[in-house]
Amino acid sequence: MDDVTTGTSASRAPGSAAGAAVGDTELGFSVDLPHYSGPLDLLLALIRDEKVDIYDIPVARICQQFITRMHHLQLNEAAEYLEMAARLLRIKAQMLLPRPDGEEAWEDPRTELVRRLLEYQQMREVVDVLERLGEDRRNRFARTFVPASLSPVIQAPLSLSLGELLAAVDRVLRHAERPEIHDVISRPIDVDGFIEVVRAVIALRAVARFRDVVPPGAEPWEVLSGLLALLELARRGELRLAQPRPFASVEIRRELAGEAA
Amino acid sequence: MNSLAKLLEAALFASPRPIPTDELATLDTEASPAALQAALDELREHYDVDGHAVELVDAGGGWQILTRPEYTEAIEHAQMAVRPRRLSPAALETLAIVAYRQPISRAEVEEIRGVDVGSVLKSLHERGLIDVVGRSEALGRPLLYGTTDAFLEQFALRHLEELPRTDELAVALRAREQETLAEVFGTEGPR
Amino acid sequence: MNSLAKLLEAALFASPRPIPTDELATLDTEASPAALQAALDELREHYDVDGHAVELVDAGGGWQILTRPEYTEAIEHAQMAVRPRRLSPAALETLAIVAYRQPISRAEVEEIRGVDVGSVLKSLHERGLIDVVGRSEALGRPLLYGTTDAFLEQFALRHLEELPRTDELAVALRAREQETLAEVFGTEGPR
Repeated sequence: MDDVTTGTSASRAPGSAAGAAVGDTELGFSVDLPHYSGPLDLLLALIRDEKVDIYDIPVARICQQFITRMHHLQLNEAAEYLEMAARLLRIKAQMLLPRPDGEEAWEDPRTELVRRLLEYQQMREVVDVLERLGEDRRNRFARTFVPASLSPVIQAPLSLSLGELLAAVDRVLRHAERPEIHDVISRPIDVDGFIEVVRAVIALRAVARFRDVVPPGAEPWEVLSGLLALLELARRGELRLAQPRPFASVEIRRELAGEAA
Repeated sequence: MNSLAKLLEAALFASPRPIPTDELATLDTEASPAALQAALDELREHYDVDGHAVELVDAGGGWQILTRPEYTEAIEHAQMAVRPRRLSPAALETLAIVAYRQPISRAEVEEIRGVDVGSVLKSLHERGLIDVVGRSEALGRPLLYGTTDAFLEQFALRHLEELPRTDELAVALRAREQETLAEVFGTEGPR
Repeated sequence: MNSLAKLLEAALFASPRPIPTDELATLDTEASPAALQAALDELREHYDVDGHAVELVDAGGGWQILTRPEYTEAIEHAQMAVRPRRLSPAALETLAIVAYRQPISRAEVEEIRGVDVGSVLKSLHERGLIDVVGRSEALGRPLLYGTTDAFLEQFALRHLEELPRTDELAVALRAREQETLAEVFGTEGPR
């Protein structure tokens, strides 16, 4: 999942070679590319386009095509497509593992995916039926103008007892959600701790970067603590912060004067 | 019937309101006023001569197809004989909330039920069980719903105060506590 | 037309919704089912043979008079009535799943479609095509959805059984789904 995210977002980065290439092909493609209603729809379209057997999907090839088409359609941000890409990559990896010898049951890692695809395909057939029926009905108008005083409508009387109403009240009361109460756990930021981290990092490296101090995926309190620690040490004159150009990552260098002091 | 008369029949049938003659003319811009009038006459005569239960009437700001009055009673009568319908659980729950918390806005009902209640409110309104009773002073001045006389009639109640233990239920609903009805009603139980 | 056929015409003209046969029967309680069917046939033939712009259709859970498709464009062009908007592919997929697997929870629909369906369910609910029919006993007691009579009407279906059974579809069924379908179309029958 992480791999996919990094890979796709890198290729979309403006100015990067890969991004430019994708952008160019998009111009040629975007007109003809159909709109998919989800990752299974896209996958099914690939299987049809590539004329492969749904029961024996060449996962490596289809996976590659899936990711390529995601790029063309700029679907990289959609969690559902990313999840499917990750699933395909996982199946691809499982297919590469050596299979146990002999007659032992080998569970095809594609089984679950095939099941879902068939289920989805079946539902698409129903969609075709509904589309046809709906379009036919859509082209006919029913009577909507019914002046109440002149043309009474047959409307069935209600069968409704007080008991039913109260049972409904009961259901409402039982199922009404409790007010959501969040326990807020205070997590004090730890500037002192991060000052030690920063000192250790710049003792080892002449030039360090922010991610050396705060690892990727750190929690907000860690990011804040790291940032404050850097600013505090810069104020104390122990290090120097420099940014070579706008948006470049910040360079952290030991302050030689501070070291001498 | 000629094709213009048929087109008029379809349009008058489908339109949610009576259509004035000049608007009917836009259906077929090539037809002359005389041809249009002839087609209207043909349609009206067809309904009259052929013994239809509907007639073409020029009233209420335009032309409309109406059921002939002599069938009104039979239809009204049939209404009484139709097998009674039950409300869906969703409709019942919404009705219960409106009954005990009126006047209440759609958003407030949705907050309690946790789902969209637009179509349910609409059908309860069509059934005459609830009605718009005012507007809230809250942002957007949403419509406020309450129950109707037909609602009371349905339960053979004289007034709303006769609904069992209104206050406790209203408070309970407001607080959204997960108490069961048994706890609320205690020994007085509704059934 | 005989008098029962005329009475049926009046009632059907007056109703914005399809009327089931058993409700039509209450119009004249002395008429036998055969006589009722004969009157319905007479009315339908009259519309067909006499060249009316409307026809009698048995769909959407009952009998309904509808305009014939050839007049739709002219009526819409003259802005006298508007066709409902087409459903999006996402909405149709969701609707198909709800129709076949009802009662079904949001999570189960998402499992099949592979995408979030929260907003689609909401808009289908707002259009009255699906409704909450209960709550699952599963963890979190999620809401369960089913299709409505308006769904049948919008797709001109008499009942859910008119949809192709899943074993009639090109893609074969798993055994478990057949069981689910049996439950849906079983003794309880569709709504």
